[in-house]
Formats: sequence, C-alpha cells, structure tokens
Amino acid sequence: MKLVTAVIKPFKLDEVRSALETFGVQGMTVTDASGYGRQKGHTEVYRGAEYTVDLVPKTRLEVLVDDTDVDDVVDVIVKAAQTGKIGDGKVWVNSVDAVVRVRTGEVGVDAL
Amino acid sequence: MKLVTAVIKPFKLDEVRSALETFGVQGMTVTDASGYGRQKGHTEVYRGAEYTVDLVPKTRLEVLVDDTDVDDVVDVIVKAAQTGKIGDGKVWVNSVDAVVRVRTGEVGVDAL
Amino acid sequence: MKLVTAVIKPFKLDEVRSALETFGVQGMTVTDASGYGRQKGHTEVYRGAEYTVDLVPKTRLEVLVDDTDVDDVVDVIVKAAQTGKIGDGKVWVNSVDAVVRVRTGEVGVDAL
Amino acid sequence: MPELSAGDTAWILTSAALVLLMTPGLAFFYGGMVRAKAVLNMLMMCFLALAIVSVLWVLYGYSMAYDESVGGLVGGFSLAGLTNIGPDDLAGTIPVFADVGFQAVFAIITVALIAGAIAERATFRGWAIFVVLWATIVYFPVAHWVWGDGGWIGEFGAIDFAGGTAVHINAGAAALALAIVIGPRLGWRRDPMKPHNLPFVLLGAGLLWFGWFGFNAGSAYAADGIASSAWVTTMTATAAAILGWLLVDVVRDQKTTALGAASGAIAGLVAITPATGFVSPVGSIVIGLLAGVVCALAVGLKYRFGYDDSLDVVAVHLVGGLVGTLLIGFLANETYTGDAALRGLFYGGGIELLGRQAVAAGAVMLYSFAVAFILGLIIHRTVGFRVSEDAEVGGIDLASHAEAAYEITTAAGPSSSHAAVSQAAKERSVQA
Amino acid sequence: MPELSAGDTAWILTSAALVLLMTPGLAFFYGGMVRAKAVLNMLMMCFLALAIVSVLWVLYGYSMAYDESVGGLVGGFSLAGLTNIGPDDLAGTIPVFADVGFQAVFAIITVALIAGAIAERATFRGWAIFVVLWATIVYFPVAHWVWGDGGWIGEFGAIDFAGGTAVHINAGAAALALAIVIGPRLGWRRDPMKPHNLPFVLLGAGLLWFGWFGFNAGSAYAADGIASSAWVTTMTATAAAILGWLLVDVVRDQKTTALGAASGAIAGLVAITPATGFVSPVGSIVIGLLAGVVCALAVGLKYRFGYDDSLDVVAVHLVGGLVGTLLIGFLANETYTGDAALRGLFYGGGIELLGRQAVAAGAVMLYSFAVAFILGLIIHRTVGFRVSEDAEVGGIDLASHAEAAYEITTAAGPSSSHAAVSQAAKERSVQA
Amino acid sequence: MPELSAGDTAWILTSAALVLLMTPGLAFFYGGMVRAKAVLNMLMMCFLALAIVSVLWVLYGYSMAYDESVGGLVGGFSLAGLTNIGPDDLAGTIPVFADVGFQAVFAIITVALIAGAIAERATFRGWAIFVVLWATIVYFPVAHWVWGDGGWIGEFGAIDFAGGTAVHINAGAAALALAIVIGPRLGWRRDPMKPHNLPFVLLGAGLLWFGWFGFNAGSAYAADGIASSAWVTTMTATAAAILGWLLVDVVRDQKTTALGAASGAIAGLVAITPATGFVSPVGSIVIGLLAGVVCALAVGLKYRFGYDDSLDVVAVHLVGGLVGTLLIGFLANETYTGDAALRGLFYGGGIELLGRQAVAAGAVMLYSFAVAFILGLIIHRTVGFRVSEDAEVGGIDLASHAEAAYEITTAAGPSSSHAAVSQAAKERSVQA
Ligand SMILES: Nc1ncnc2c1ncn2[C@@H]1O[C@H](COP(=O)(O)OP(=O)(O)O)[C@@H](O)[C@H]1O
Ligand SMILES: Nc1ncnc2c1ncn2[C@@H]1O[C@H](COP(=O)(O)OP(=O)(O)O)[C@@H](O)[C@H]1O
Ligand SMILES: Nc1ncnc2c1ncn2[C@@H]1O[C@H](COP(=O)(O)OP(=O)(O)O)[C@@H](O)[C@H]1O
Repeated sequence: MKLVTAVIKPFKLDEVRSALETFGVQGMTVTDASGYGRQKGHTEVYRGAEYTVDLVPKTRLEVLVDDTDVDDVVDVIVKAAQTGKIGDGKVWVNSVDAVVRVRTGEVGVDAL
Repeated sequence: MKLVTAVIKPFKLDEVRSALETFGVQGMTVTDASGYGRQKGHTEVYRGAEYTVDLVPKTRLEVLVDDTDVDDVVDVIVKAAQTGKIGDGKVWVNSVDAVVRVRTGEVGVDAL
Repeated sequence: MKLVTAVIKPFKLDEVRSALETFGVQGMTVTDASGYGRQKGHTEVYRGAEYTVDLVPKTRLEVLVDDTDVDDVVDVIVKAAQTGKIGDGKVWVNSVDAVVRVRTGEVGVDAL
Repeated sequence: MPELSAGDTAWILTSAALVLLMTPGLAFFYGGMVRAKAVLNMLMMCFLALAIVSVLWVLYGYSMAYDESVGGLVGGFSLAGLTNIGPDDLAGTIPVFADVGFQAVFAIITVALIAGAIAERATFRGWAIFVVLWATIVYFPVAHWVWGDGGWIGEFGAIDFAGGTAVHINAGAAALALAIVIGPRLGWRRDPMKPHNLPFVLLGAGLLWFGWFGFNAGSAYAADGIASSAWVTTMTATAAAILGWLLVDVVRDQKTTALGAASGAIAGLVAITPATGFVSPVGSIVIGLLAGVVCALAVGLKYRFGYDDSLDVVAVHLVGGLVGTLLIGFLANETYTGDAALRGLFYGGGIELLGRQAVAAGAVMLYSFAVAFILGLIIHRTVGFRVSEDAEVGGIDLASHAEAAYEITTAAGPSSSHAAVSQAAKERSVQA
Repeated sequence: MPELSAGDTAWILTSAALVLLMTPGLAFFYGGMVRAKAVLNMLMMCFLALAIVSVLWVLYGYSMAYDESVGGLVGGFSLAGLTNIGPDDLAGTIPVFADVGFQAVFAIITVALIAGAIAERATFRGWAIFVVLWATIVYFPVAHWVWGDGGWIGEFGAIDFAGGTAVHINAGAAALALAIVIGPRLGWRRDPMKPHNLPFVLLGAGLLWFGWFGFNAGSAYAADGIASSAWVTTMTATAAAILGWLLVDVVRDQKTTALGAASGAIAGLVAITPATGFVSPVGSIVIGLLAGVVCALAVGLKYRFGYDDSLDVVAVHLVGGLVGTLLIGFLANETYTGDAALRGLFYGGGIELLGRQAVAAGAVMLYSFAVAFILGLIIHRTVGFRVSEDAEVGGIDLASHAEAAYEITTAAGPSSSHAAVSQAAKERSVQA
Repeated sequence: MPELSAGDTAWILTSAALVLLMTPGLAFFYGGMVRAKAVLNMLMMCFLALAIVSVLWVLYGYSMAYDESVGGLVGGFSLAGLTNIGPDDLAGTIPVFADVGFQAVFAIITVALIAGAIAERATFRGWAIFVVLWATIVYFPVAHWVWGDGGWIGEFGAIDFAGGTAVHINAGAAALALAIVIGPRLGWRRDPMKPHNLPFVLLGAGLLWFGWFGFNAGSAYAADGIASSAWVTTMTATAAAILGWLLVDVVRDQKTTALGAASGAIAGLVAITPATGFVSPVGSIVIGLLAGVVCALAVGLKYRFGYDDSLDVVAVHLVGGLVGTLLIGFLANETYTGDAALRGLFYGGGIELLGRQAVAAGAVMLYSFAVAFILGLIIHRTVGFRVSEDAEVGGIDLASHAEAAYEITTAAGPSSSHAAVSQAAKERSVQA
C-alpha cells in the first residue's frame, strides 16, 4: 500500500479529482496548505509600508493506493495538475504499513 | 517508531482524544481536512442554480507512537471513531526514521 | 529522498523559513494545525461556564530533502524553532519512494 | 382639535425607522450568538417575522389592536386593510399613518424576539406558521389590552410606557413555552455551543440600542420634554445595566466578557422600556443596575430547570421585563408621570400601583405562555417544529436554506477554502 | 411665502442622513455577495462614488439638476459652487441647503448602484472616470428631467415620487451597458461564484431598508400625512416582496434562501420607490408581491442573454424600477396623489397615465444605456476598464488595493493563519 | 422667552441618537483594524467608555460642564444627579433633557476615541480607571471651557462649532500621552500588525459618518439653515478628505487602499467638526482635501518619533482637529458665522481669529496631554496599565475576556474548526 501526497494549485483540485475518479480512485483527503518555493508571493501595502507575503495558497491531497496503481496515480495527478507555470507543486510517494477503514475495520486494499 | 494518521469525522475528535489519553498516548497533531469518498456531500442553491459540494469536512490526526504500541493505537482510534455510517474515515501507518523533540533535542521514544 | 515533517509554534515559522533558506532548502509546504500534548491550552468563559480548550495552535511544515541533507535539515529546524519552553513541537522523518515536480515531470532530486 | 405638528411627526417617523432597524439589529445580536452553521437561519427567522407581521399589520393587525374595543379584550375589524384611513387623518398631532407605521414595528420586533429561544433547530415552515398565529392570537390583542383605547390593562390602571408587558414579558413568556415544546438542542449541556461571531453580537447590541431611542422616546408620541427624559433614561439605564452585568462577570469569573456587556445592554434596555418616561435619570440608573445583575444571574435558570432557551430570551426579556414593570411600582415619579396617583413606593405612593403592575405582568405572561405552548404543540405534532437530527448536526443553514454563511478565502493565506473550486455546478433551471 | 418649518427641516435632514447611509449599506449588500478576494474592491467602488459625486454635486451637479431649465433638458450653471446660496435661503418650508444635501445623496447612490454589475473585475481608474462622466452626462440631466423645475418628464406628466426612473431604471440601464461592455468574469457559468459573506448581504439589506425610509418618506419634502403613508408603503411593499421572492424560491428549489430574502427586500424597495406616496398600503402590498416574483424570475435573463450582471442590478433595479413605474398607471390613488388626473386604471383612471409612465421609463432607459455604453467603450479602449486575468484570478483586492480583507486568526483554533508571521516586512517610506 | 419647538427637539433627539451610534461605529472602525486576537478587547474598551461616561454624565458630568461657571474653568455641582431638572425645563427651544442627552454622547465618544492609541495591550482595569478620571478631570472641564456659559475659551473668542478642540484635539492629545506611557506593542515595527477585518473598518467608517451628521448639524441646536449648511459641509469635507487621502496613497504606493479611504473619511469628519457651521460648502472641500492629505502624511510621525499610536488617533484626531481649528482662521465666512468679527483671512478678516484659535487649540492640547500623561503613569505604576507579555502574544481577548471573537465553521469546507468539539466543558457554577 502506498500514500501519494500532492501539493497543487488550488484551482486545479477539481480537475485532479475528476481525473482520479475517471482512473478509478474512489477517495482522497484534502487539506488547505500554503507553499514556499520558486513561485513568488504577493505584496500588500499597509499605512504606506509594503509587505511581501511569500507564502502562496496551495491544496494538499492524500491518496492511499494499492502498490500496483501508484505510478499511474502519480501520473494522473501530474497530468491533471500541470499548467506549466512555476508553482505547479510536487507529488511524492510514501510506503504505508497498514490501512484500516474505520467504519468496518477492514484492512489493506479492502479498506480503500 | 511509527506515524499513525487518521482521518475521522470532526465530531469524533473529542472521543478519540480521550480514548488515546486513557490508553496512554500523550500527544497528537490535528489538522482540518475535507474528504472525498463514498459519503455524499451536500447541495447548495444559489440564484436558483443547484451546486453539489462533494467534499465533506473531516479531521486529520497524526500520532507518533513506539513500534510496539502501533497496533493498539490503531485499534483505539478505530473503536473511538466508529459510528458505523459511511464516511467514518481511514487510519494508516507509516514508518518513521527519526523523531526529535524540538524543546530538548531528545530523539526516538524519549521525544514523545 | 526523505520527507521531514515539523510541528512548531506558529510565530517561529518565519525564523525556521529563514534558517532553511540560509541552509539552501528552496521550498516547503505549510499547513495550519493544532496540537495536543504537555503544553496547556486556554480557558474560555461562556455565560458563566468555563471551558478548557486543550488544543494549541501549531504550524506544520513539510520539507522534501535529499538523503544526505536530512540530518542537517532536522538540525536547522530544531535550532530555529526552539524556545526551550513546553510545546516547541516535534520533527520527524519519513522515507519517500519518489518525488515528481508537477510542472516539468522531473523526478528525484531534480524535482526539488 | 389638535393640528398636525410637523415636529412631532418628524420625530415619530424617525422613531419608527429606528425601531424597524431593531429587527435587523436583533438578527445580528442573535445571529452572532449561534454557531456558524445556523447563523443564516437565525437571520432568516427575524427577517421572516419582519415580512409577515408587516403585511398582517396592515391587513388586520392595526385594527385588532387599535380599533374600538370589544369588551376591553381586542379591537374590531373596521380598520382592516386601512382602507378607511387617508393621509390627512390625524391621531393627536401626527398622521394616523405615522401611528400605523410606528406601532407596526413594535409588533414585528416582539415576534422576532421569540426566535432566540429556539435557535438552530426549528423548521422554517413551523416558524412561519407560528409567526402568523401568535401575532394574531397573542400580540394584536395584548397590544390592545395595554395601549388600545379601552383595553383592560390600561383601564385597570397598570402603566407601560413603551412595552415592558406588551413586548418583553409577552415575547419572553412565549419563548419559554416554545423552548419547552421543541426541546433542547442536541448536545446541549455537553457541548459549549459558543457564539460564532461575537463582534456581530456587539454590532447587533449597538444597533438595538440606537433603535431603542425610537422605541422608548418615540413612545412619548411627541418631540417634547418626556420624549427627552425618556431618551436620557434609555441611555443611562442601559449603561448601568452593562456595568451591572459586568460586575456579575467579574465577581463570578474574574473576567469581563463581551457577551456579558452586550447582554447587559439589552437587559437594561428591556427593563427601562416600561418605565422610561415615568422615572428620573437617577431612577433609571437604579433600574439598569438591578436589571444587569438580576438578568445575569437569571441565565442560570435554564440549567436549573432544564429548558434550552438558547439565546436567553427568558433571562433577558421575561426577567428584564418583569424587573422594569415592577420597579415602576417603586420608582414612578410624579414629575414625570404628571399624575399624583402614579407615584412609586419610594416617592410616597401606595402599594396599589405595584399591585396593578404585578397583575398586568402576570396576566400577559400567563396568556402568552399558554397560547404559545398550545400553538407550539399543535405545530410540532402536525407540520413539525423541529428539523431532523441530521439537519441539526450538519447545520440548519444547509438543511433549511441550502446555503453556507461564509466562504471566506484569502488570497493571502493558507486558509483559502477550496470548496468553491471543487464544486460541480449543475445548473438546473436558472432561466426564468 | 412659506416660512421655515423646523419640523419639516428636521425630517429632511434626518432623511438625508438616512439616504447617505444607504451607500455604505449598499456596499455591504454588494460586498457580501462577491467572493472574498474582491470584497474590498466592491466596498471601495461604492465609497469612491460617494466621495466623487458629493464633490461634483456641490461644484455643479445641483446646478445642472435644479437651476433654471434650459429647454427642459438640463439646468443652468448659475448655482455652481452654491456660492449664491446662504443659510437663510428657503426651498419651500426648508432651507435650500437641506434640499442640496437631500438631493446629493440620491445622486450618490444612483451611481454606486451601477457598480454591482461589473463586480470583481473593473479597473479602479476606469470606474473613477466613469463615475465623473456618467454622473455629469446622465444623472444630473435626468434628475432635471424628472424633478427639475421645467424638466421635460415632469412637464410631460409622468410621475415619480422618489426615483423609480431617475434612480433605478437609470442605474439599471447603465449597469446593463457596462456588463456588456466589459464582459463576464473569468469562469462565469462554470464556477459557482457564491456570496462570500451572506450575513453582510443581510446587514446591507437591513441598512438599505432603514435608509430607504428617508429616501421615500423624505421625498414628501415635509413631515406630513403623505410622508407617513410613504413610510408605511415602504415597509409593506418591502415585506411583501420578501414573501414574493421566497415564494419563487420555494416553488423552484423547495428552500427559502437568505440571498432571496435580501434580494426580495431590495426589489420591493425599488418597485415602491416611484409609487410610495401615490398608492395605498394595500396597493403597496400588490406592488411588492409582484416585484418580488418578477425580479426573482428576471435573474434568469442574464443567463439567457449572456451578460454577466454579477450582482443582478438589472434584475432588481431595472426590472424592479419598471414594475413600480408602470404599476403607478394601475394603482395611483387619488386619495394620495390628490389629483383626479393622477388615477390608475384600477381606480377609474384612463390609460394615459400608464402611457406617460412608459414613455418616461423608456426614455430614461435608452438614454442611460446608450451613454453608459459609449462611455464604457471609450474607457475600455483607452485607460482600460478591465483588470488583467492574473489580477482577476488572484483577486482584485490584492491587485488593485494591495490589501486582503480578512486576516482572521483565532488563538483558540487551528485556523490560525500564519501569513502575518511569515511576512518579511519591508518598510519603504513610512515617514511623511 | 423661547418656547418649545417640536421641530428643533425632534432634530436634537435624532442627532443625539446618531451620535450615540458613533461609539459602536468607532468600536468597529477600531475593532477591524486590530488583529483578530484583540478585537473583542477593542470593542469592549469602547462599550465600557459608553457605559461609564453615561452614568458619570448624569451624576456630575453635565453639572461640571454646564452649571454656572466657577471662574471660567469648570461648572459647579448644583445640577449633579439632574435632580433639579424636570421634563418641562427648557434650554432655548428644546427641553433641558434633550441637551443633557445630546451633550452626553459627545463626552462618551471623546473618551472612547483615546482607546485606539493603546489597542491590544491595555489592562481593562487600567482603562476603566482612566475613563473615570480623565472624563472627570479633563473632559468635563474642557467642555465647560469651550461651550459652558462663561467658559474661558468661549469668552476669549475662539470658536468651535461641534468639537474640534473639546473633542478631537482633546482626545488626540490624551491618546499621544497614553501611547507614550504604556509603550509600543511587542513586535511593533517588526511585524505587520495588519487590520484583521477591513470590511469592519469600512462599516465603522460608514456608521461614524452617518452619526456625524448628528454631531455636526445637531450642534446648531435647531433644525434651521445653519444645521442644513453644516449637514452639507459634513458631507463634502468628508468626501474631499477621502479623495485627499487616496491621492497620497496613489502618489506614494500606486494603489488606493480601503484603509486609506476609511481613514480619510474620518480625517475629513474631524477637520470639518469645528468649522462645519462657519464655512461654505466650497470652503469645506478645501478643509477636507487638506485634512485628507495632511493626516495621511501625519501617520508617519509615529515611526519618526517612536510611539506606537496603534490606530493613528494622533494623526487623525489631533492633527485633523488642528487642521480644522486653525483653518477656521482662514475660511470662516460671515454669511455663516453671522458676525463680521468672525471672518477668516481669506474673507478679509484679521489675524486675530487665527491667533485665538491657535491659543485655544494649544491650551486644550497641553492640558489634556499633561493630565493624561500623569494619570497614565499613576495607573501604570499602581494597578498596572499593560497586560503581561504572554497575554499580549496569546491575545488580549483570551487573557482579559476569556473569549475568542470568531468560531467560524462552515459545513461546506475544510476550514471547519474542531476546537468546539474538543473542549472539555467544565461547568462550574452556571446556576445563579
Ligand atoms: N522541498 C520541498 N518540500 C516540500 N514542498 C515543497 C518543496 N519545494 C516546493 N514545495 C511545494 O511545491 C510548491 C511549488 O514549488 P515551486 O518551487 O514554487 O514551483 P515548482 O515546483 O513549479 O518549481 C511550493 O509552493 C511548495 O508548496
Ligand atoms: N483512497 C483514499 N485515500 C485517502 N483518503 C481517503 C481515501 N478514501 C477515502 N478517504 C478518506 O476517508 C473518508 C471516508 O471515506 P468514505 O469512502 O466516504 O467512507 P468509508 O471510509 O466509511 O467507506 C473520506 O472522506 C476521505 O477523507
Ligand atoms: N505523539 C505525538 N504525535 C504527534 N504529534 C505530537 C505528539 N506529541 C506531541 N505532538 C505535537 O507536538 C506539540 C508539542 O508537544 P508538547 O507535549 O506540548 O510539548 P513538548 O514537545 O515541548 O514536550 C503538540 O502540540 C503536538 O502538536
């Protein structure tokens, strides 16, 4: 079992979700995040002083997938989230020792 | 050292926290999340148009635990978070290479 | 490739970010979190009833780093985030199987 | 025969507008106190009361309250639809229409006040029906009792300058009845159920206070000395009640709370309402201080007796209304009442005034409670007065109005909600 | 010669202040409806209109509207700067300065109303230029047509008590023109674009209603019976329109919505505006109900015809203004108009009044639309009327004002934004 | 002997209510500007001033300000408690009680204004004590100097229509003193400390402007021509000041800011206050424009001199008050002042008026600053005027009031706070 985590541009969430759905992934968990990287933030002015806000809003997804699907899922996410402009984000994969569905106690692939 | 991550229904947080405390877990980190899965979202109406919001509010917990406790901790969380209705969430386990307590620099089990 | 996750006091974020920048880390992802642990929360009063809020606001960072840098990065974060008072937080390290930069599809260290 | 006074008319029209603003003010006072998932429903309960009662008032409410008395109990229907009234008709020195407008907004706010007791859980349909029935069966007649020509309370000799009995005791008693009928919110006593937006509570309190100058000083029906002294006592009683409530806060919790300050202000305004034109400024400070302290303590009653009066309508309006109505029996001041018979115990008056005040208060309280209880029960058993458990837990805003109050995204920070983006917009029939 | 009436003056000064408050009220009504990244821009568009038009009014606007007529089309410039006017000069029973103030706030709100159609995407510079030009070329002359001594619409015999044509049809037509000229928001029809703060929408609606009592009842120019009946109809039409709009909500979606209640209130206020002093309370209920239903359905027009009138200025102000202006032809009541010639069809009047109302409405609509369209186009092609795509997606608040509306951190919860902490403050030149 | 004028009374009662609303308005203007963790404390500072000063005013404040003069310095105590005053007593054409109410709200807002300088860090106890002492030792006497019968500033011949010296310079000087005494917020100059809710700032500005029509035009003490011209100048100066401040914004930062628009409005209102009934509309535009520009630049002073006047009370009220008070010396217009001796330099008057204005401004500034400084120091050294570092960092709302302002959960999105659920409710003594 693998955990795919993706940090993407917020407005791409809907496309990524559809793409994953089409691929057959049935669930995911989403959190608001903000990212720091090459992409520049924005500037605010307050009483004549200028402040640079370096953090950029991002959306963070977690998708638990079977080992066999992991490469495809990463691919699907990367394709759907890509705009080609700086700040598109990262996708990474961790190994998962165990997964349980809370409702039923099912484990492993059955828990997805 | 293991990292147990759980995605649960928000109103179950308090019960899970108590159960973990009773078990002996002394800390955890919580983030707001929203989940996409079998559980249906809700519908909003705006100027006569209907919009389906697929994402459901969830709470995401992270608990660092010693290898020997991991099964019990997963069990405690699953039991406390269960309602039996769709959308109860998932619990998964990752391996952790190292843990440090920021305040003291202690590492491993001492850091918990 | 490693994923360093840190839970720190919110007002320390800026210092940690600068320290990482100085060290050469070029990006990170940040989420709001709240923590439960030794550090006490606060008390609120509502219509003469007193409520204890156990959760304390925290900031959670994720930094993907090359294997060779992981110890240094953990060190940099711990140093920068330390106040010496209870509640400074935790840093932990997971192994990462793969990383992709969404914009270019680059993988591994090139993706950072 | 009195002539039109432009000055008096200007003041009554202004006052009427001020009192109308009180209902939106109340909506925010209440709306800030509920949880975020129920704020729209709270606002909507108030606005619905505004919409329905305005129309009823013109159709038959004004007539039931102010037409010729039928046995002291209710007015007739000869003024229904206001079709007999023209712009030149006068009521004293002001046009009848100014009176119609000014009295309308009292009816509206009285009904809206009740909503606070059943916040976060009432069906919107049930509330709509209750508004129509309670206004018709309770408010219009009770307004006649107190202020109508020949109404029995007025005849009996109890006095109520601006609505301690007709408005606050009346609404508070109905609120108690409904809170009992529809039962406590899920998780009551277990969950904190804290106000989701305390600045809104204070905004509402500020607008209410502002509007209350029309409520109280407008009830002089003229721009004169009594209107002016009512203005002053409306300020001072409120101020004193804030101090009184904060005092209880400090003694009990070692902290002053914003919710306490806002609630204290309303408690003071409620208590001074019946007395505003009958007492001196110093008298009003006494009333305010007592109201602040007593109402702050009265909040505990709901825990003792086990009814979930969610936003403390009973503690503030019923109790506050009683405080003010009864204190008239002690503090009524001949300089202000202009009648030696209307003197409180502290000014050498007898016990009779206090007795009459108590009878009036008791009668309104019992009548309103009983009718509201029966109406509530009937609605509850027929169309339903309580939303489903799922709706209540998931939030009545979504369940009853298919809306979420806030969608606050800041480009600046990480709290940007992605909900908007992830919605699948399914336009159904947006065309007309 | 009439003397100063302190009562009338008190009422007009009060009314003027009430109407001034409508522009901040509108700012919140509109501001709550846009997305969180554009709320400051929306508020600023309203406040900028307030600032600019106030100054223009004194410099030459009042003169263009109310100075001696030049062929029924526009006033002269002899009152420019108001330098000929002193505090002792009267207009009827009130000081000329009271008239100046009262009329100023009508000009302001009319211009501000237009902003809703082009929310979230207009350059601030473009808007500033449009405000100056449209006020000068359209509003000041049209106010003269309708209310100026010798203005052609007044002479022609069409009637408009408080601004159905001059304010609402006028603004609504300009709004339509601008929405067409600058085009829809990115993602329109695809994304939900839901209101970010519905409580603000209701707050704005409440303040607008409150202020509208000045708008309508103040337009009687006296504290008298007609002012009082206008007060009452301003309450009842609005109430009925809320019920009308909610009815459409329920029939179509099985839910009442808070946005519907707020929009219904404004629709009712708009529709009663031209008729407020000419119809009976029952007549006003008819107008309100119809306006609520018709405007609710009219919201669909923008989808059918493909213009992004973002906050439904056309459906509420243009359509609502037409409803009210035309219904005068049916419901004008001699008891209120005081003139047998001004009777609607339902009261035995002829078709002529309706005809004149239609001509006036049509003329204002066409003139305003045409000029706004041309002005919009010129501004769009020269200084630019539309922000860049990046600015629109990232949020016009940051792009145009370098500010974010909210920075809400609660020490209590996890939603604490760390943005503030992570900023590198680079003070540039904070010193004077 | 003058008789009661219902028209004048209607206007003064209305004005008094408008001015009372200014304090809640100010609470939001200030409350939106602080960080989210301190908004309740800011609101509470304003409401506490309202509560305390209302009561003091009746007890002895009115007497100290308006009783017979003791050497031009302060009134006596014969009106203490207002027990000698009845509803039939007149002050000119209005009841004395109307005067009492109208003057009370000036005292209240003046004290509340000071709070902005010490936002986010003052002990609530310290503030309460300061309010009592400063009102007593400074405001009541200074009101007597300026407006009391026989007060030395009035006798001396300096003029102040609605409170440039007595209110704004007075409050601004005290604000400066307190900011110095209690020192800057932790992290001042390092952290941005941005407003947490800019819509609230604009809401507050809108309510303040609305209320200010009562403040300025009400100060005519009649519903007449001067009240009307004051109404107009209150509109135009404010509008011009918005434009002035935004001009500075654009020149310096290439952006107009919402905070600038709101601050500009207040700067204009402050500056026109002393001059409102003495200058022409065009004169008021000059005052407004200058005030907008000068106050915008004056914000930089605190960085240059190193005091943390957190919400710019000095730059807006002290500086704006000086601008208006001194410009009277240039722009006072005989048509409005009705006195050839009261003509500004631009209208052929001599330098004496300007000189007298400067002396009055200087005297009030020095007296208020000195007393506030000493009072602040005494409070700081005894009961403490500054919360602990932990309280300030963690948020004064939690520390001083045990409340969090917002608990905004939307069922729709991920920003649902779980804080409420995770609380262990420990009911202590909720019963009365
Ligand atoms: N080393 C890292 N560890 C974790 N997240 C990162 C890292 N570098 C970048 N990110 C995340 O990826 C986002 C995009 O990175 P950025 O450098 O701006 O653009 P790009 O990935 O297109 O080169 C960042 O906003 C941040 O959320
Ligand atoms: N593949 C997945 N990866 C990550 N999180 C998931 C996955 N599937 C479901 N979840 C999370 O679990 C929650 C519950 O899942 P759902 O399918 O609705 O119900 P259940 O787990 O009871 O079958 C989701 O809302 C989501 O947060
Ligand atoms: N077992 C754990 N798993 C995950 N996070 C934890 C754990 N224990 C503590 N934390 C996080 O670390 C933060 C600080 O922990 P705490 O016990 O309060 O202080 P300290 O680390 O200084 O001893 C907590 O608020 C929580 O966010």
